[in-house]
Amino acid sequence: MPKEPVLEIRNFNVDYGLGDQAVRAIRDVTLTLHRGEVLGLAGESGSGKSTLAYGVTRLLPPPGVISGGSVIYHPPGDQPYDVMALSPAELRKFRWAETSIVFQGAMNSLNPVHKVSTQMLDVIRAHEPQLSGPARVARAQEMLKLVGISADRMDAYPHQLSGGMRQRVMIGMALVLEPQIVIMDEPTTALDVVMQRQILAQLVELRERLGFSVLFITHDLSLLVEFSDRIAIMYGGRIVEQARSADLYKDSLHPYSEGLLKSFPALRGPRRELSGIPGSPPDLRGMPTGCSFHPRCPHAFDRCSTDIPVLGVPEARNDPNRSVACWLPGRVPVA
Amino acid sequence: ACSNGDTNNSTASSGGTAATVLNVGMPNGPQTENHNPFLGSSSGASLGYRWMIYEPLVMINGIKPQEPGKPWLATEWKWADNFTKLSLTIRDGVTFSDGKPMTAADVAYSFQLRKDNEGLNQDAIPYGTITQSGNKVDLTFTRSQFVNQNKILAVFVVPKHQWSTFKDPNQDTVKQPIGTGPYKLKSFTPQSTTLELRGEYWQELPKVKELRYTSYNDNNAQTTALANGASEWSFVFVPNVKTVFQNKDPENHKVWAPANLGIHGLWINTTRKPFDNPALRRAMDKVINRDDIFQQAEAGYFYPKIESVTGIPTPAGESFIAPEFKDKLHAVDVDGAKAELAAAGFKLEGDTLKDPSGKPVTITLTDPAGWSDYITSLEIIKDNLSTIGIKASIDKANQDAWFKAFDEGDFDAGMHWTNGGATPYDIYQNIMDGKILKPVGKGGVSGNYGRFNSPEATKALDQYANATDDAARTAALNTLQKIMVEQMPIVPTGASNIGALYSTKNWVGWPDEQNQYAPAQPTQQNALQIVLSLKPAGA
Amino acid sequence: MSAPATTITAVTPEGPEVEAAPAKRQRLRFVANPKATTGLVVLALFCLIAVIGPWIAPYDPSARSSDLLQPPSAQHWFGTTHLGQDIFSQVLVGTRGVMFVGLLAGIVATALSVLIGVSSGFLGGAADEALSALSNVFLVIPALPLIIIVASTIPGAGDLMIALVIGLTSWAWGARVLRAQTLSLRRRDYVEAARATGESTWRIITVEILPNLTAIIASGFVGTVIFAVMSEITLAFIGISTISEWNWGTILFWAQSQQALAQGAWWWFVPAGLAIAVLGTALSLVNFGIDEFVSPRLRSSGHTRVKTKDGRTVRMKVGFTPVLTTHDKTAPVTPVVRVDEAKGTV
Amino acid sequence: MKFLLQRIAFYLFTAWAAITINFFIPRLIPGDPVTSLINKFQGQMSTEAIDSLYVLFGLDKDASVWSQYVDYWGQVFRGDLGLSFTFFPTPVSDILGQSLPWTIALVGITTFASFVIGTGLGVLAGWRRGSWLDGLLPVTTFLSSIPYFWLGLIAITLLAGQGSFFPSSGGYEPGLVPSWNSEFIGSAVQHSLLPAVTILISSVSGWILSMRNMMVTVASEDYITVAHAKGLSERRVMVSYAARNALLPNVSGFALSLGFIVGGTLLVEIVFSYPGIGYNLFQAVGAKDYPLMQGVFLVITISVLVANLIADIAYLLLDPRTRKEG
Amino acid sequence: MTATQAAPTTGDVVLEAENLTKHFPVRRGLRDLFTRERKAVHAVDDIQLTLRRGRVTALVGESGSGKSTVARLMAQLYTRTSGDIRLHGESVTVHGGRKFRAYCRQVQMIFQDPFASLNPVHTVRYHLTRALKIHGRAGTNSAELEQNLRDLLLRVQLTPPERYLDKFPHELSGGQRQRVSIARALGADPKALLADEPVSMLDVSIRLGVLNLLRDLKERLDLAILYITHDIASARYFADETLVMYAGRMVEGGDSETVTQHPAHPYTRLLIESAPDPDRLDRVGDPKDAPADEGGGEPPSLIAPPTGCRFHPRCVHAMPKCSTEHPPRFELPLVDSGQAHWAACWLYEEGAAK
Ligand SMILES: Nc1ncnc2c1ncn2[C@@H]1O[C@H](COP(=O)(O)OP(=O)(O)OP(=O)(O)O)[C@@H](O)[C@H]1O
Ligand SMILES: Nc1ncnc2c1ncn2[C@@H]1O[C@H](COP(=O)(O)OP(=O)(O)OP(=O)(O)O)[C@@H](O)[C@H]1O
Ligand SMILES: [Mg+2]
Ligand SMILES: [Mg+2]
Repeated sequence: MPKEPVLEIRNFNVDYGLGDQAVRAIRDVTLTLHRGEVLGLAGESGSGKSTLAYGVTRLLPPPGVISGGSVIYHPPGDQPYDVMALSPAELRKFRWAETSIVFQGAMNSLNPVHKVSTQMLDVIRAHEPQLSGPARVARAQEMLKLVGISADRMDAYPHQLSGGMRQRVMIGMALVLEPQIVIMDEPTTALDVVMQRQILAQLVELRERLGFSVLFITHDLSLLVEFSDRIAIMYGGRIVEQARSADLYKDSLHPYSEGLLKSFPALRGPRRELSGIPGSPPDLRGMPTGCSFHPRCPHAFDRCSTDIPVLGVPEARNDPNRSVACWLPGRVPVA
Repeated sequence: ACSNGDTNNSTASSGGTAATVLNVGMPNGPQTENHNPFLGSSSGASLGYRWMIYEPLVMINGIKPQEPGKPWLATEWKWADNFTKLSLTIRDGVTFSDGKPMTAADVAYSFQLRKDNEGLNQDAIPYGTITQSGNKVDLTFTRSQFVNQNKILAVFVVPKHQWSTFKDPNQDTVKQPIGTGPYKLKSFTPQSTTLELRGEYWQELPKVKELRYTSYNDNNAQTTALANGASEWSFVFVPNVKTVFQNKDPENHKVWAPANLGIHGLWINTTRKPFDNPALRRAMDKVINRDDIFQQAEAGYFYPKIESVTGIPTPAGESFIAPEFKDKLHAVDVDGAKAELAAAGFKLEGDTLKDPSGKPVTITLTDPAGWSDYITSLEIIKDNLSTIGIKASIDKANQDAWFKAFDEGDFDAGMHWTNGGATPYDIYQNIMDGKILKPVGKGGVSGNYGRFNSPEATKALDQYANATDDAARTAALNTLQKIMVEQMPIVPTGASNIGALYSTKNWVGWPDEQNQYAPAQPTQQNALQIVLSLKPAGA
Repeated sequence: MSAPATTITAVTPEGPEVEAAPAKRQRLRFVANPKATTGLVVLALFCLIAVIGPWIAPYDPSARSSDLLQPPSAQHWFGTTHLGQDIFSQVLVGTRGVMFVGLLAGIVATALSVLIGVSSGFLGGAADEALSALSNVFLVIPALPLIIIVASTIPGAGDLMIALVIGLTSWAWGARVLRAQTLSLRRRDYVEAARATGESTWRIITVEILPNLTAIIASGFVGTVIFAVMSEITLAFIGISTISEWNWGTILFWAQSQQALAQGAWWWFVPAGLAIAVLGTALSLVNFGIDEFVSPRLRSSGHTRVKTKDGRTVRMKVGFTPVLTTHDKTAPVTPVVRVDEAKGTV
Repeated sequence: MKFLLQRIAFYLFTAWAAITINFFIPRLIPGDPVTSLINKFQGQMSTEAIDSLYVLFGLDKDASVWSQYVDYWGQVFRGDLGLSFTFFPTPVSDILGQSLPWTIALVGITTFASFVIGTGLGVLAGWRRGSWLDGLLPVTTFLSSIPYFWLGLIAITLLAGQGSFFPSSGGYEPGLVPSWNSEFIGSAVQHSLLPAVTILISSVSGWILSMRNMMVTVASEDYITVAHAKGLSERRVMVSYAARNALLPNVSGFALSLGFIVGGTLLVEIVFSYPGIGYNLFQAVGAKDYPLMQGVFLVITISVLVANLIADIAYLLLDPRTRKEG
Repeated sequence: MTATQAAPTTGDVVLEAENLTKHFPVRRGLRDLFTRERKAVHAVDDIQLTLRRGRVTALVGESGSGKSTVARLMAQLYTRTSGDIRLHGESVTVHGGRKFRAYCRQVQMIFQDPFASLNPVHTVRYHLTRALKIHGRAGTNSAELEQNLRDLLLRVQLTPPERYLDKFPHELSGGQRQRVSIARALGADPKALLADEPVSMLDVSIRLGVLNLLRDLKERLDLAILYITHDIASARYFADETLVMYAGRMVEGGDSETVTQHPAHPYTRLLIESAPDPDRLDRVGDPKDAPADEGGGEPPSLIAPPTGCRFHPRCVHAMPKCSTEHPPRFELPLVDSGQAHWAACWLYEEGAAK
């Protein structure tokens, strides 16, 4: 797969609130999504995964504000531009046509009072007004068929569909304009495993066909390892590690990633020792100094509590595909 | 679509031509179409236009009931056998508004109707026989009708050919009223009724071509209409009538409120101690300021002040007042009251009056909350009574509770009215008649709420009603006056009025102090007389 | 009338995050809410006047004087009536009746609505059907006409009676809201958990459920008080109730029956009306406070305008997150690795 | 379907209860219509006349309450509401037929207008929080805390003076006969302006507020964020997604609050001398005219019920979730 | 009345359910009044369950399969439609009052959602004090009560206890709340603990702490624990025995390791295939990866459940018999651990796994 970036998030900062009461939910995040890849974003609850997803599309609810950074979008065969600098009208055009989002609860993402078809056609009408009515319907039907929903369910209301079907409708809707990027924020956590696998399988298949990139957010690391090409781990509003999924699974560098991996009981293979991560997630208002993970870190030493580690390619594994933010020996970035 | 009520009549008179429409108003709320003249609930009665359609046998001047009436549909009438027989001669050449002539048969039928239907016989006249021959109608009564004579003569006539077709005259709304009066119905709406002039009439046709009766929802709306000229004639209580009405057009806005023979006053429960003591009641009378009540509670016109100590309103009852009281006018006399009380064994200690047994005298004055003029009167009375050390409190009762309390004699004192009639008999009968006396706690009385027990008064009332000659009547009435002055079963404050507020802007010829040819109230029978006398202003 | 409108919002189910929202700090926050504080202060003032009004009134409100129908002056701050009574004193003295009826009716209606609403919601089954049918009937039957009819039938109805009539006829809305809320609370895990711990039904209702309904009950109470005050004043104004004591409605009744406005005596009419409006507004403000307290989303956060570093102002709005940095579409790409200065020490 | 059947059962029950209450209330009233008439004709009615009235009104008969109740139901089904005492012997149904159109025209239209305006403003205020519309809220709250009648009377004094465009009372020009011509309708509209504005001012705030609150609640729903994410135009998101959903609770609120509005009407009609049904009730109460009182109360209750039914149906149409099959 | 018991040892049956069935009547519309039959949600049908002292029994199954209903039935929060619940061998049916309390003392339940199962208006102290008081374990004076409260918090590893006693639930993190819930359940000193998805609402890193705590309690207090979850991997990790439910019925059961490593019933296989597994070599989406047992489709309606085996409409191995006859339990040959293993599937009729 060619390593062509489609979305570059640079030094991204998000605050909730203003001035002194501001909560800094995303701190200086830099992340690149390549064309056609599935990038997994993991981290425990409150680490800022959703905030990042909303922030990139500028959909944060008040009092969220983007306090810094840029998000460079590379349209295929065109000049890249910064999403943060778009005017509302430009942004509206950008949305869904280039980046679509699938949220966690499909029931809440679909307006309960409108038919599925209405909500689907709404998008097409907003972005491709030149398309005729029947053509729109045809497009919508085709898309729903792709996600495994028969055309006769077009006129159903969300409540008449099961959870899995709704989620599929949302995925179908996300793909209806064939965007470059699909952001998925815990799209399957509300479903049971059987349904989850069905939907993910479908998604992978569609990606092959349509070639979009996916930013996949979940806290289920075992799912990510299986499903994504690369994984970024978030902790306390920062990216602490980034690597190909296999690398991360087998050889995680950050103690937090390690802890996360040791929190999941494995279904197969030998019964592993599960140690989990001691302590509790940090409070965003009172972040520890230095590395925000240091109070919970089994390997913490002096420097961890004073200096903030920088995300970079670790010395020990000089692999441009991975980076980590840790002061442990061998993990500090190459100069 | 921008017609404006205020300029209504001026459009009629704007071109220099005289007015043709008279706007009458009453504050009685939306009406339903009901022209049955017998029913007080009808729109005809409520607005008064029934008298423009149905005419009486004799027109009695309500403010001068002792004057002989004016022949109207009857040209002559004669009482006989101590007012148990009446023979009437009916006018010829009168036609109903449908063109049919009015005959003695219609008159007899009108009496028969009342005799047969208790509901229509509002004055409970004990009709005997009713016979008709030619243009004569003869009636007999089972009792002397001296006191009811005016009521019988004022009976209005309905057409037999229409009324005999009604299934139940009690409940018919008479959608097409037919009468002998100069007007006929033009249109009806819940807000207003319009009458137009008939082509022919047995008298000279009036100048008012059209009568427009408007029913306003309440006193406020009526007052506003009067003030801005939309209403030219009405009967309504207007507080501070000078500012609110008269000053709006001092030239033309007039109030004339003559008294009739019915009064309002403070009824006192004569069974409750110490108010069973006439001396105390007399003392109360001496301090109650009738003038304040007239000016402040009755806006200076509504219930004219009663001057005479006998409680008989003047000038309506002037001629009935006994010689000994002729010039005795009521005046506030606190010292006199104190002297009277002292003589009767009451003691004024500081500002508390103690009765002969040493108990402080207190009194609860009660009237329904909504009756603002009565309540205002009570406020004044409360204040007045404090000058002789009586501590009064005011209880603003619920209307029903108040009715019940009065009915059963369960009250200390309160403002209430008396019946009215052609002579002061009705007033006194209502106050003192022992025949309708019931013990405290028993209801169903229709008078004597104060439970005034005086065999002497009862006897005098009986004598008056059944006397065969005027001398006996005068004597009986004088006795009653004396009892009234000495015993004071009620403290009179004001007389009922049958007056009106009217405007002389478009129409002149209204009755007033100088020309008291009729009571001015638009819902009285005499209203027809007034309309007949009106002339366009400036003509 | 504002009673129904403000309570509608209370019906909307709140997400669990609201339920779990801070309780202790919230209590303080309620008082910190400027609307609620204003409302409470004004309300307290009226309560104070209700208590001490008769003592501080300069005149006996019923006493006549020779100053008939005087406009406001130094002697008579609000002028006088046609009998020379001091209107200022009447307003002061009349406050007690208004507050008494309002509060008592509020208490009666609230007690009834809690009793009926909570038991109907908690018991379920036939009892629920019957009770909610009852409250639905009371809800559909228009309250004010009913109150007018009932009040006019009771002989010698004093303040107490009027308060009871209003209270007995206006509980239905609260009962309905409470029932809905109880129904949702009944299914909450902590109620089930309390049952599984072995708590008695009675204790579950009073200790586990009722405290969670406080805000709704309070808001219902405030709504009923508004309604009761309005009804009481209306009854007095149209002359139906037999108030032997002064209240604002009685003042207006007198003003109206003496056609104060036609006489130009605005001072007779205006103060009592304004007093009602101010009291009503104060109560509504308290209710807003409660609404916002229950549903934090309603709190209008003070700053909706954001100043960016370069001095632009951006509005915070749903759907378009403001960006505080300036942007140049052709700005060079910043280096990926960069040491973040003191940011970690926030 | 089931929902509808349940509602219908509820309506039948409520109608029964209301009609029954309606039957009993007047019978518990201590006073009687005759004494009230005496009051009306203070001092001008003789004792004898009073007795004749009792006979006239049929109050001298005695019947058991149960047989009266049965008779009453018979009457209700025949649409016969009896004869009014105040306007004896006009049937109550005639009186109501005459005043109902006025009330419906004034209150119905104004209430609806108030609902529409209030909801519209509420939508905007809720959508653009922190804009000048938020400043409107305290003002409207204050206005709605003013008693109807007081506001009305002040309006009359200030605006309906002599020579003003606004008439101070009545439903139309006295002298005009109700008919469908431009003159009459113009006059009716002119007369209804002031009362309508009064009602609007005092009732609009409730709608603004509840709609605003609903909007605020709805605006934070996920599907709104999704609608934004879809790149729909702001207007479309506001109207079709936010307002459409926020409206639902308000629809049922609208029906239920009708009862309050009808109460308020009574005052407006009293103050503006408007010939509507509320004023009838006021008259009936004053005169202990219980057939009329019953009639008015019945009409009010039934119309509130009908409005509720309509709102239920509207809700059914607006919210597909209640349209569950089965 | 109670049978005298010898000193209980690990493995003693504490709580048992036999043929436990729960049907929730569906609210009937007017139209249904005319039909004879009553509709019902067949939430739980014919369940056998045994909780033993010192052992954890896991109950897994997809959402809506009736797991919580089983727990609530066992806690006597629902009345059962039929079947029997035996506590220490004695059949118990209680609805409320004193007897219910006595039952509660022995059987306690932990709810799924730690955010919802503590009343937001009461402090930790209140919750625990009530639990102690109701079951008469509060001690005679306040000092004793205080000591008991401390003990309780210490037992769930909330140290130091003083720091937590006077906090409101919202001031605690999810794991701390769940610990308080567990402490409350322990307040009754129960013999059996019914944990209804005690960790599914918790964050990954906190989950483990709570599960370890439960295991620790099991060992120290010899509790019989019913662990309900839909995360089959955690059942493997935590439970001694695992039961699999599908659409209100038990379909497979046995030793956790056996059930997870050698699933027998097609549904269990589907479940295990579907669970995310980082060790899987091939990635999702590869055609060969599609779970062999994927029948597609959705869970069945419980109002009119499929006849015969409830899984048959989705089952790739379905035989004609499956749609007509309900499969009984078939004992399976022991694999490696030597533990009992059964499945309710006609595939095993002959007693041999295919
Ligand atoms: N409106 C807000 N005001 C203040 N802080 C907020 C707000 N919204 C979110 N936060 C904080 O921002 C942080 C990041 O939240 P976010 O929702 O992005 O986390 P997440 O990683 O998506 O968690 P989860 O896995 O639970 O979805 C959290 O600590 C949260 O408390
Ligand atoms: N009180 C009830 N009334 C009617 N049906 C119910 C009730 N409680 C549960 N059910 C139904 O019974 C079935 C089983 O529900 P249950 O809650 O036991 O499932 P579960 O396995 O615990 O699911 P989850 O994993 O989502 O918690 C579901 O179909 C549910 O809809
Ligand atoms: Mg998230
Ligand atoms: Mg469950």
